[in-house]
Amino acid sequence: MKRLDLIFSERELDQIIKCLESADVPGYTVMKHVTGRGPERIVSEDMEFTGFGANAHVLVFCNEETLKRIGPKVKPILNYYGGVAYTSEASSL
Amino acid sequence: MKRLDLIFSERELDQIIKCLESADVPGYTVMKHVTGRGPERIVSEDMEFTGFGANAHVLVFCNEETLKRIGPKVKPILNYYGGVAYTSEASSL
Amino acid sequence: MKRLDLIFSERELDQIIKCLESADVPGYTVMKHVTGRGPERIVSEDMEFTGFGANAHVLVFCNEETLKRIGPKVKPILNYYGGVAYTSEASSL
Amino acid sequence: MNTSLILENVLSPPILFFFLGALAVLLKSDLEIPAPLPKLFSLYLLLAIGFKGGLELQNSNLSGPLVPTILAAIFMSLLIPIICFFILRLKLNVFNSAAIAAAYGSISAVTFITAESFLSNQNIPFDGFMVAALAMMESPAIIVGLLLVKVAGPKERPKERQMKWLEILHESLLNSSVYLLLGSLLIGFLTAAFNPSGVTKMQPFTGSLFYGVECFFLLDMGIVALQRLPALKKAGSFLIAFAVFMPVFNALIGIFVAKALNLGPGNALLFVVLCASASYLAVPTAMRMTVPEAKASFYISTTLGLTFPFNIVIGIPIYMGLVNHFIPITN
Amino acid sequence: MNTSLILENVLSPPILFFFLGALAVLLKSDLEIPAPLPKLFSLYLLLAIGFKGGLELQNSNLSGPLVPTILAAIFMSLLIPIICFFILRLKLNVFNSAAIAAAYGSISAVTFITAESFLSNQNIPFDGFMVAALAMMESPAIIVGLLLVKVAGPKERPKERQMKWLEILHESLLNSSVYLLLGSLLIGFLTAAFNPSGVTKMQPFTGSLFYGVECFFLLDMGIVALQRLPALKKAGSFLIAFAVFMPVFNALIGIFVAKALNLGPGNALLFVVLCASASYLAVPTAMRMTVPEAKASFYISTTLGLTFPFNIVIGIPIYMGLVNHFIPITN
Amino acid sequence: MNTSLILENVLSPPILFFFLGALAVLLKSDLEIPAPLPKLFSLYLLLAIGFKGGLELQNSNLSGPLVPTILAAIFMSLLIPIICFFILRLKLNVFNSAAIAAAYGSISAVTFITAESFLSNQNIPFDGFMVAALAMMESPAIIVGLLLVKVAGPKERPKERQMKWLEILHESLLNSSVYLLLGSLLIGFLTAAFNPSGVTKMQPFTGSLFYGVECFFLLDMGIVALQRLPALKKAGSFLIAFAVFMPVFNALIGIFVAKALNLGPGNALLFVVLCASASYLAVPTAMRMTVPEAKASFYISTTLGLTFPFNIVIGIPIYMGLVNHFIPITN
Ligand SMILES: Nc1ncnc2c1ncn2[C@@H]1O[C@H](COP(=O)(O)O)[C@@H](O)[C@H]1O
Ligand SMILES: Nc1ncnc2c1ncn2[C@@H]1O[C@H](COP(=O)(O)O)[C@@H](O)[C@H]1O
Ligand SMILES: Nc1ncnc2c1ncn2[C@@H]1O[C@H](COP(=O)(O)O)[C@@H](O)[C@H]1O
Ligand code: NA
Ligand code: NA
Ligand code: NA
Repeated sequence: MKRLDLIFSERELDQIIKCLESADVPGYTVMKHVTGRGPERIVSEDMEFTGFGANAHVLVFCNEETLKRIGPKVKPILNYYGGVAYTSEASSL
Repeated sequence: MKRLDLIFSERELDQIIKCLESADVPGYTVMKHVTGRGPERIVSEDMEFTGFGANAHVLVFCNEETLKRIGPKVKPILNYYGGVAYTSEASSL
Repeated sequence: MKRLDLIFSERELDQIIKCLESADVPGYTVMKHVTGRGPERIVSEDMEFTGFGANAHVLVFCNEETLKRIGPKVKPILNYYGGVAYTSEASSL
Repeated sequence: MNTSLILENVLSPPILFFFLGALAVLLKSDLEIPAPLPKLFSLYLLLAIGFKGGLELQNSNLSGPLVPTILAAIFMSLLIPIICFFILRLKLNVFNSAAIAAAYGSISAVTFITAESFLSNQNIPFDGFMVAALAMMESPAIIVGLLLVKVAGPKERPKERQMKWLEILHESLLNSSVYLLLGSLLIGFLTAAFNPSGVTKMQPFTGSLFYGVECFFLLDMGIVALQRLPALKKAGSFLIAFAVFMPVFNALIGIFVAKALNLGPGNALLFVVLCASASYLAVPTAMRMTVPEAKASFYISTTLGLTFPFNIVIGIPIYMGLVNHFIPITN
Repeated sequence: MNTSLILENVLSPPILFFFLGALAVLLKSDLEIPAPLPKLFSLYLLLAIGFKGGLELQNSNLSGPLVPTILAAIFMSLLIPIICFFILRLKLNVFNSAAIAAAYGSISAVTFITAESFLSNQNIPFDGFMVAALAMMESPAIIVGLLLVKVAGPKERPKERQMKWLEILHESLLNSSVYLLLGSLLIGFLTAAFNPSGVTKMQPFTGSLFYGVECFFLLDMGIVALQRLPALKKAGSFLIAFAVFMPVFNALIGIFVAKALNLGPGNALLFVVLCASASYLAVPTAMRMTVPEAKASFYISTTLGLTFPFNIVIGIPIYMGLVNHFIPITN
Repeated sequence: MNTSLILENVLSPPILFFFLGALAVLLKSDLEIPAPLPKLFSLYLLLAIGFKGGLELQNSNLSGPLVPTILAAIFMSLLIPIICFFILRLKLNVFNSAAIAAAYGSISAVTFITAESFLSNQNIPFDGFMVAALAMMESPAIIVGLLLVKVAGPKERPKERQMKWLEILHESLLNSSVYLLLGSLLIGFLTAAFNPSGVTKMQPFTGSLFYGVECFFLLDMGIVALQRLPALKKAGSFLIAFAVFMPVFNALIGIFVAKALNLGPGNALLFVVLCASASYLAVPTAMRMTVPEAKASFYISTTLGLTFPFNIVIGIPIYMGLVNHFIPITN
């Protein structure tokens, strides 16, 4: 089992979820109103009211094959708009 | 050291925390207002005002034995109401 | 690649981020309004309006060397005010 | 005549803001009212409805058609779920049928206040104590719904799902929206009785502000309702038909009861609207807890995605037309 | 007579909503006011209290008993923590004693506005400039608390915990609630002086709405206060007794100071309430930052779980009775 | 004379609260208005501005200088970005230049309402229909900005970044702030036309409350604006100069257009303020989506960190002085 953490601007949430759905994930979890800093930009809470300032953190638990389907779909979006994706090992309780 | 991620409806939060306490966890962290999709249901932010739409994400760092005590306690609740539980390896900084 | 999870009171957020910056992290993600329980204290949502009750969960993906620089910087703060820090393995998608 | 009533209703700010929200979803605008702001509005509305209802209850001296009306309201909230249940059983399993039935037996406070706004726009008088009827219709429907599961449900339900009476009462009387409404009603009543200056000081908050917050909340409801529509399509044409015809059917029963109660046209409309409306707050959360076997998307998409918009946009003026037709004004 | 005052106080909307919130916790209703809505109410209340206080300060021409009253208020916020500290040291360590002492030296703005509502219900006049006294009592208590730790605390405190003066002043003057209150006070003052039409335009927001928001906030405070009670039980009977008797004791000192200041009964009650109330906003957050050795559950459960409800429910009418008794109306 | 106008402007509650917020950041107070409360205020302000504008539009019978004024406003929102673009290209690349240019062609609703408050403080009449001009200036500027990228940008832009017309129109017309403003305008218009009692019932919400919410929001804007300043310093002195001089330059063009339109001094000031103000809501979010190559910190720190405070604090009174100078009162 794999764990995938995606962090990117809330504005791309719909697009990313479409990717996940098209990769047939068994499920996903979304945490909104997340802030942070990447190599270039600071995303801060105080700009959230403009529809500008918040990231979403999306968490997916899935098997290795699904993960392989997700990669090519979400990477272009993250490259275009910014955002990060990391995987780690996980197992069902 | 183990890391346990529990995701389920906020309505079951009290019950789950009781389980964790009875398994003597050293601590836990709760993130509310989380949304997502499981195999069956979509949990969406826009229904949150009805007391309906949000999940909680609970994070526990504990040792292997504690984890073994947690499993049998939370699994029935997750099976009854829905929700997922995944573990991974972790170590103290 | 390493994953670092820091959980501590929101009041120390600025301090911790300063530490992370001074350790030259490539980025970080902040989730506020998090609650939980540690060995001593319960941090509950209902006290949040007093500037009292919420934790922050900070997530950092970085390499091993950066992680080694972070440790000595954040540990004194966590020891003084409370809070936890756990690491796990991760890899870029 | 009904068309002119519908037009007048549609051209009022609350309904227009409802459309604005719905249109935002249709046109894929990124307009959203982030949590917990809708919760703020809904808490405010419940508090204000309750408080104002309590005042009027006090002012009415608990006399007149109050007691029979409330008894009839409770009766309707027991009867309607049973009728709904048998209709729904034609196509759905026990769990889904019971949960949806309970929702239609209960009420929607926002539909009720939209009807009140409609009446005051038409200069038709009504009694504030009707709020008491509203408050009394939430719990019985939940209880009937749970009883239906207990009676008609499979006997081999796993042990942890066997409901205890205490739990049922707890869910039906103490879930937050019923509790806040009843509590505010009591507070309004006590304040009017013992502290008239308190009433005056609350007025700018619970009174003057109400209409505007209602509009704001309906803007959100427009968004939320339209987002439920895809789930409704999945639920199939049986449920779609149910969500439109059942309210009208319940309204018709309501009209005859209102006539029997000798209610004036204003109170009659409110009574009818209570019968016709379906709960998307108290009942769904209670069902979610106690009957997790029922599909939440079924009872939410019907009540919120279709019955609610139907009622506030064309249901209310239609019911008004029916009331005018069946209840002569000499009443 | 006190019982009738208590009853009148209890039957006012703010107190009734407080009970409604507390009862929700007792009955395990799922009523909650999600974050950050309580923050919205508390920001609003501070802004409105400050603004209105500033207006009245301006209208009072800074004359009359204003200056001596403020000086006496500052004096009380220095004296009370010292008395409390010695009493608390009987059972608690330096850190906990200092933190709790600071909280009791400071004030609770919501207790204050409840007292104002009580007075206006009783038609007893009072001066708006008392808000200035309130604003002046927050910082000194924090400073005394930190000094007590510095003076009486262990000498071997780790280096990073040695407080710098600048930090102490920063925490005591610039923490958000003190800052917003003082800032709004100044803005109210300036507006009244230079821009009277601005005052009129603010009135619907800071004035008319106030009572309703107060009720809403007290609903939340009922929930929050009752949730603190279990921690209080753990804290033991010494602290429980302290949380009830200390306010009364402080009130008594306050009455004699008020008498000496020749305050009228309205202002006297407000002065006494300032002495009797304890902070659960500014002081706890300041203590959390600077004295993390102190148990937060101690100073929060006493101030919020017991002293606050005690004061708003029966304290205020009791103090009014005492004021009436000790300060002849000819004043 | 201008200094006295500046002083009068600075001593009004909205501007004072703006300073209070800015000072909180400077003094490192922990005052903050947590999300989504600023969103609540901004949704409310857009809804109320739109609704009131719609009423006045209806009352104006769509006659008088309305149509030419709106056409001129649209023209300005097409012209200004082009001028800005050429100036910005002196130092910045196409993407940054186009994004900043679009922001300055568009408007800031809060600057506009501050100007309205200023006028009503000075008892200078103005027409509510100016809100229609405001609403019409958001979209064109966005479209021009995107066209500039299309025309002047590198031809080898990756395929996925090639904008489609539909997307451009969608972003410019349906982003939430434009949508809510236009929608509320329409609702206000329809309500005034068909449902006058609805207008009265909305008044306590959209009217009386407005000034107070404006103050609350400006408190937050003070915090937010000052937090943008460090980014502005990084952006360099060219952009700093641009953020101060460009508004004045745009204001000057606006004055001559206003004069040509024969507007009275009130309407003229509002027209000028629309030209001088820059968008930090609709345009930045649209640019973020369609031109991610542009540095967000550039267009946000200039508009929000400098142009916005400049306009509301000293720009408006300066523009008023200029209007009084260039447009004789006999108009
Ligand atoms: N190394 C990192 N560790 C944790 N979060 C990160 C990291 N890099 C970026 N992020 C998150 O991803 C968001 C978008 O990143 P970017 O677009 O690359 O600036 C940031 O705002 C952070 O919240
Ligand atoms: N594979 C998954 N990965 C991440 N989160 C999941 C996954 N499956 C379910 N969830 C989360 O768990 C919640 C409850 O799941 P369920 O009750 O199984 O629908 C969902 O709403 C998601 O937030
Ligand atoms: N074992 C644990 N697992 C997950 N979160 C924890 C754990 N221990 C502490 N925390 C989090 O860290 C916060 C601060 O911990 P402490 O200061 O040690 O009480 C708590 O409020 C929890 O949110
Ligand atoms: Na019904
Ligand atoms: Na005190
Ligand atoms: Na402009």
